[in-house]
Amino acid sequence: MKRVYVSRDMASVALGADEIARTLAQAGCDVVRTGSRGLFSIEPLVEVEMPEGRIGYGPVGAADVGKILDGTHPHRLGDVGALPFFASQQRFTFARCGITDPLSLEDYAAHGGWRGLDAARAAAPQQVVDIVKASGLRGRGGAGFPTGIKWQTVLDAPDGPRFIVCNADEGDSGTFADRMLMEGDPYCLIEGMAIAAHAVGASRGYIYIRSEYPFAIDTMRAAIDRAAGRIAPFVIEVRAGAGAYVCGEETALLDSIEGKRGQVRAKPPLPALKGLFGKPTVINNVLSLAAVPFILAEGAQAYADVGFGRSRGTMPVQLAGNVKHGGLYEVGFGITLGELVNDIGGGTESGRPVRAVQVGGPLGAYFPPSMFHLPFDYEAFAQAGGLIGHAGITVFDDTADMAQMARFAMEFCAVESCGKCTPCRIGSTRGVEVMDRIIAARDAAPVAAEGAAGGYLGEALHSRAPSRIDTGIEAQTALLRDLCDTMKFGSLCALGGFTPYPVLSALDHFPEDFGAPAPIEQAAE
Amino acid sequence: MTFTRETDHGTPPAIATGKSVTLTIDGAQVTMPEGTSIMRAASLTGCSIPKLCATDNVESFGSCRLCLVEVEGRAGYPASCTTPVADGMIVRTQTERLKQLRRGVMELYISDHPLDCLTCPANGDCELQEQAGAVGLREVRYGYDGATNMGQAKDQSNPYFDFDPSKCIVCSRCVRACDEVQGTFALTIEGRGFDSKVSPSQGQDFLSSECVSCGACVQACPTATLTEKKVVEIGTPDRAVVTTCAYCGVGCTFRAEMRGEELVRMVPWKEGKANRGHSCVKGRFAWGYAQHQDRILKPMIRSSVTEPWREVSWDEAIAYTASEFRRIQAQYGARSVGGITSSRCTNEETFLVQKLIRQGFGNNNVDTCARVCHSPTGYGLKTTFGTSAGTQDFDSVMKSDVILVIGANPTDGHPVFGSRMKQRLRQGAKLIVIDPRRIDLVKSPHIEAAHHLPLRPGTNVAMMTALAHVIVTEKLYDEAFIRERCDWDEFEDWAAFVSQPSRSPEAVEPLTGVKAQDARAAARLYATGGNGAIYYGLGVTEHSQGSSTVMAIANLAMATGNVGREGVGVNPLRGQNNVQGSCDMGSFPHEFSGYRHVSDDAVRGLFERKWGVTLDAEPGLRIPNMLDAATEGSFKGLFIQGEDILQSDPNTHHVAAGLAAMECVVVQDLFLNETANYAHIFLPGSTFLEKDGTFTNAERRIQMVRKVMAPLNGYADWEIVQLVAQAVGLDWSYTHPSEIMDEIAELTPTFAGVHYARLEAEGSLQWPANEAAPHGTPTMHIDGFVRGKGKFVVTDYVPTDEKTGPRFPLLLTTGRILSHYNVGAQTRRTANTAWHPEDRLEIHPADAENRGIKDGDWVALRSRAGETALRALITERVAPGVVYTTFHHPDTQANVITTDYSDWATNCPEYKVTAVQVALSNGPSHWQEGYAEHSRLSRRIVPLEAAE
Amino acid sequence: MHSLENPREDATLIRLEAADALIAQWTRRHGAARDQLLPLLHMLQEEMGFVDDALVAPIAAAFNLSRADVHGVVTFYHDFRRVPAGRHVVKICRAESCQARGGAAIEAAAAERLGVAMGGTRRDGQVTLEAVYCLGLCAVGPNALVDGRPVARVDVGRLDAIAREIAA
Amino acid sequence: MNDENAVMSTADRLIYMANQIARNVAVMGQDEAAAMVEDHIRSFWDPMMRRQIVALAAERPDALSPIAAAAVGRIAVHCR
Repeated sequence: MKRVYVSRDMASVALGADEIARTLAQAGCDVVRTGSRGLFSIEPLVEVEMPEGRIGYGPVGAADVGKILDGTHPHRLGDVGALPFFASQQRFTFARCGITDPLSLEDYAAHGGWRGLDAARAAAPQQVVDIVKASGLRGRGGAGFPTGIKWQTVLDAPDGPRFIVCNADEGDSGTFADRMLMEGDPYCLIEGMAIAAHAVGASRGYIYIRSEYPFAIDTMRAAIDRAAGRIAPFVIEVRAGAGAYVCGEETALLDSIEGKRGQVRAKPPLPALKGLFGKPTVINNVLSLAAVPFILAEGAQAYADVGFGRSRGTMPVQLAGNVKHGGLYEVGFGITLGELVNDIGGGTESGRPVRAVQVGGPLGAYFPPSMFHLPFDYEAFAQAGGLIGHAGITVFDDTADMAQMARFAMEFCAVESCGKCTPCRIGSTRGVEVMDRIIAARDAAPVAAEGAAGGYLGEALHSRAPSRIDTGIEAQTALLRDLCDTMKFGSLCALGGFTPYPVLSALDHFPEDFGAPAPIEQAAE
Repeated sequence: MTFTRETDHGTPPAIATGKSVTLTIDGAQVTMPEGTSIMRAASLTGCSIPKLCATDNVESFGSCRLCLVEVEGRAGYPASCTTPVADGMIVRTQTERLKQLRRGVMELYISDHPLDCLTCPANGDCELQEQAGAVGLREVRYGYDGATNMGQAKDQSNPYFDFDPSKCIVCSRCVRACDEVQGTFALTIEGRGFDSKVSPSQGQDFLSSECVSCGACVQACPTATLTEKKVVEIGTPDRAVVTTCAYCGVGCTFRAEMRGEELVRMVPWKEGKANRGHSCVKGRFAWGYAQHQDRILKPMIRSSVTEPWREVSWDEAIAYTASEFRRIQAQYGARSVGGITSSRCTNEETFLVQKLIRQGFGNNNVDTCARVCHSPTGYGLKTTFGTSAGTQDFDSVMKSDVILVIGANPTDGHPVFGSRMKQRLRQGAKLIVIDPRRIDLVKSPHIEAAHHLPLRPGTNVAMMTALAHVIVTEKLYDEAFIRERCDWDEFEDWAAFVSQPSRSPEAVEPLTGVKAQDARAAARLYATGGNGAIYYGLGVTEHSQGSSTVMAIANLAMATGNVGREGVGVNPLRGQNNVQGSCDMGSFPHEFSGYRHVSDDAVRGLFERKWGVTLDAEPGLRIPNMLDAATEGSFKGLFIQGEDILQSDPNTHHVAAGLAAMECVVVQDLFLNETANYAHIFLPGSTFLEKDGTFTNAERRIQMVRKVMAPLNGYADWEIVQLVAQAVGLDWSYTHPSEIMDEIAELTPTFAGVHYARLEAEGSLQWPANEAAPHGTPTMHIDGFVRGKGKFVVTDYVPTDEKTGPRFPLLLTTGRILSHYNVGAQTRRTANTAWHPEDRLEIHPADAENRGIKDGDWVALRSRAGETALRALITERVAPGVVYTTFHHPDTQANVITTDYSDWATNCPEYKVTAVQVALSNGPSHWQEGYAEHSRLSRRIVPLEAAE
Repeated sequence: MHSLENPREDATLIRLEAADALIAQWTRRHGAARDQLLPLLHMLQEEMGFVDDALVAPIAAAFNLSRADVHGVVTFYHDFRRVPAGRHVVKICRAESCQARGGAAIEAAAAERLGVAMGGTRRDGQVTLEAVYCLGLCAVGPNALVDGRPVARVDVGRLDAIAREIAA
Repeated sequence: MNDENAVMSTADRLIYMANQIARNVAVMGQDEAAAMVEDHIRSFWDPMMRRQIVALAAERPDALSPIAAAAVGRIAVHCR
């Protein structure tokens, strides 16, 4: 019986993988469902086990099964791992993803699984924390806070129960690494959490997964069942979100697990000291926790050797949107944005010129190609007025209307605002309105901005009266900047606080879309 | 006195750690307790940071973002409400950059707020308006055509306040006040983002929601979103006077906020140590009775109760009163008259009434309504500890680890303290409830009793002894405490008694109906769970073994070492505002003020010297004995100040017969109460708003009552008593209640340090307040019991003679409800009737089904004493075999049913146990209809002009 | 102070009884600590199609919360429906990566092809069309979720197929 | 009290009260209990009630329980 490998990843399934798997099974194959390799331009992908190794075919459809099995299909890729897209990666965290059966404990162990946990459990908690510190691992959720220091705070907290919480509320558009890992190598996350639990003395962990990820929820639950004995006495439970982006904010996430409205808590107190149920809590992103087994198994140095500046190790970068070779690309920090978009991603899928990329999800800045020299590094991006976030890169071609994208950023914030703080609650809605005025003015024939009527007491009292509002582009753009200032510095959390990034970056880099003259020169190159 | 709002420091004080930190705020170095917020620190140093979502009776929230500050070395602009001070911190609160950010936030607020300031009821008293000015907002550039939350319908369902969501800024202060302060959790934010809205329960109106109308939300609201109807009607206040509530024994202090001579609203005083800035629906809102049309403002007399009342001048009324009492005494002897003091009047007034009886009438026939509520507390705690009062202050509960509530229903009867207790329970203290009913505390949002022992009414002593049995036999008692603080031999006697197998939880289970294992678990928890505090109410005292239960409670506290420090103790929850005070003032027939027996020659000598008369050394008559003596013909005249014994005392037939047999009954009250139907002289009383004086609450706290308006009836009650005293020939010449308090202090060692000047300075004093305790005594028995060694008293369980049988198979027990107070004379004359328009009979579904009773049916309630009718409420709150009702409405006349069995030691009536039968009926009973007619006839008034 | 005393239709009553049983079963197995509230709401919605306002009282009672508290939670999360959805639910991703791949046009086409505006349920109750913000399939958009099944690279042809599926 | 007459007569009530006090302290033993009842009646009953109970004890010798009777007997000695 021929052994074939077909991904069960949600993206693969969305592309038709289930149908292919069914057809292969009907054809008498032993179908192993794996995670996704991470290159979607070759999906659906079928790998056939041959004496010389796994031979890939993709993209293929159910109708192609015959030709795949007899080796004649034109989309024969050979050894998938040898494709340049994969060969150039440094897969520390995603080493098994796409290769193993995600729920097979044997597969996991055979591919180096549990070595990190065993090493951790052989060491004292403080030693484990020290190793994580030495690796230079920083929070992969976006903030980039050193993971080891967070763990140290929890380890040092007074005696009593403590928790490990995995933030798998990956709501940023353009990111899917958490989902892929949970669907493709769930034990890796479980192992990472078990190591964290040992390091800080926690006996219970939660994985909070957004409800938009039903496959990840099912896979994690199944994996936790199977691995329960291996990680005992540590216990993990999956909690499903319920449609609230803001719950990706760690304190809102904690409130949501506690069964409350997912509103952001004011800090301090830090969750490390007063987190879930008011107890000391390690709350880390999926990718942070999933990086830990490698660090423990291979040593801190092996991880820290890779990277750039203060950004150590690898980052699973996600190439998304209008990109030819979209997918997951794990690589050491320091690679430039241009290399990722053009060399790895192959430019746009539409074939038109790249106009902009948004890095770090809906709260990330838009960058024009003129900034493609930026190295992938927390500090470099921050300096350039952006953020790496969860390392999703969404590519737009030259048909994109950046004013509409700025409007969408405000709209998204309005849809997802928890409503606690005023700048976000009211500001995002006002932001949409201001953008609408700017777009309307832009689209209308250019006229001089109306001046304020002024002078009348009534109008002074009723400064909101329509006649008093200057709806001209300049006034509205100034208002937009003021609003962004209020939101950026006044908001309680990153949702309201970072929404100005896409808005202002769009405004700054693409002023022509906002009815202003284009920048004088395209800098660089 | 001009109107200023109380200072709001924005966040509550830090939890004391004993450490302090030093920082710099706007260039000034300040030292603050660790954990203080920057906002509070700034406010305490006189620098005000703009704020909207912060207020100092709820935890900081960090949502409005107006209070942003700059902290050197920190990125961004932290919110000062959520950022604690730290050593060496350098904070700037007023910079151009901060002004710009705050203006930006305020511009957003105002972009979704109506611009009707000039016509808004909160104009001038609106934090949003004030802060908009403070941050220098001059224009709103967002336009008028955008999304808005304005234009939503007003909710005017609550009788006392309006909810106008169009004006809401979603600061959540109301929601948090409801959660954190009141503990009802009736409000939430519905939806999210721009659509976030304050929602009572499930988007309902306030009246049909879970709201209990405590008003904490109204107080918390920074805008006109939640506004008292009175403010809408009258306008914002222009002055405020701090005074004390005249409802329950919690003794909340309020700022009576006035506009001219009109009372606009009552705002709980944050400095008030009893209520800490909180209140309930009665105190905050239900004061309309003071101006109610039913109030009698002119004195009236009549020669027979079958005649209509005749309005007369004060002179005539007073002279007639004096002459009648002198006539009766001349005819029937010195002991043929007496008086009843009021637990609703001030200490000074109560003192004068008992002085009138003792000095003027020369006997000790004075009693008070405490007879029917907490007289067993006086007896029991005096016997065991040496003082007739609770051991703690209310704050103490915040240090309790295990709270045992027996025969009390704090969330209804003492709601403000109930909220306090719930705060502590939410912090993790454990709760044991011993009560036949499943009261709210047993299970309500975020509160759940660890143990509920639903005992059969009347078995308190057996229950408490069973708990003691467990504590003694399992050696959970505190031997060191007992050896040091109590009489060890007495303890051994008691221990031997409670250890008898017949006293075990298992043995008494058939009697109490409480599962032995639950009783054992509860006993272990109380004995070993840390600081154990007992709170009890009338469910303990109003039994034929009331005094025994009080002593059994005291035994339990002593045995476990739970007396003499914060967080523990034995705490009676006193019913009326000044029931503690009326007892303190010498209202009982056997003792002078300060609980000193009339037979004590030294004490009597002190009074005789001061008053210049010889005083009776023999105890006088208690209320039921006065009524007996009246029926026998030896008691003929009664002066009743502010009590309605016909409605509130047991066995109405007995009370009516006694009153009817008297020749002169004087009623001094606000209204023609039920007792007045049998009165010959009516002296109109004054409300607490119309006089100066003091009340003493359940924690022995003496607090000032201040006159906020002139008495509508012409005189304060103390002046009326003085007029009567002068008319009977006494040389009283008090010009102000403070002089009465001076006399009390002179004659009463525990009050020796209580003077108005001291009360003004301290805010309040808990007695004993004297040279030994110049600032009063929050916790009693700290270094030893007042009586010396704590006394263990063997409390045998002697069942009541009131027994169920085939004719009367159910047990009736009685209680109170949140919206009403006592016999309802005040609250029935307010909009509180919106919540509880009538008394209902709670009956278990099984008992109802057996009798074919459906929810809302009229049922006849019969006992050996009488019959009444009311409507049924089917609920599992009561156990099968038990029925329950309140007695707030005179139409119900629940006391027609109650018997005249009473406590063996104090004659406190057994309100809590009556054997009854319940059956379907067509409506009010024959007796009720007859009584209604009698009342109508008895209340006819011939006005002064017509009378002349 | 008052409870909801609306007379309930028989159907509602039957649904309430079913819900009571489900709630009781859930709390028996998982306890009634507050953190079980979201899982319970998910289960009820799964079993009953939506979280009826009438369920709030029994849920509140089971968890010892106020009705207000539960109502606040139900209305916070967009997943929880207070009214039933159509027989089919189509969710179209509106987030940036799908927009970069022509998502806006697909949103409009979906509304047109399915005969219902975004966020609404068709008059015949056959289909509800909703926005979703990212399904994590960001390299293969525009994406949709049709009755829970992910569909990538949605184009007009795929929309027609979806419309046919729903009509069936 | 019987079912037909809800209100006790004064005499009945006084006897009932004395017996009730006695029952509640009976656990202390006859002598101590009698002393306790005596003390209680002295402290809390007005002189006329005391005279009445003394008279009642004489009129209705079986009405009082032994403890109550003993206590009232001691009061009688002092009651002129």
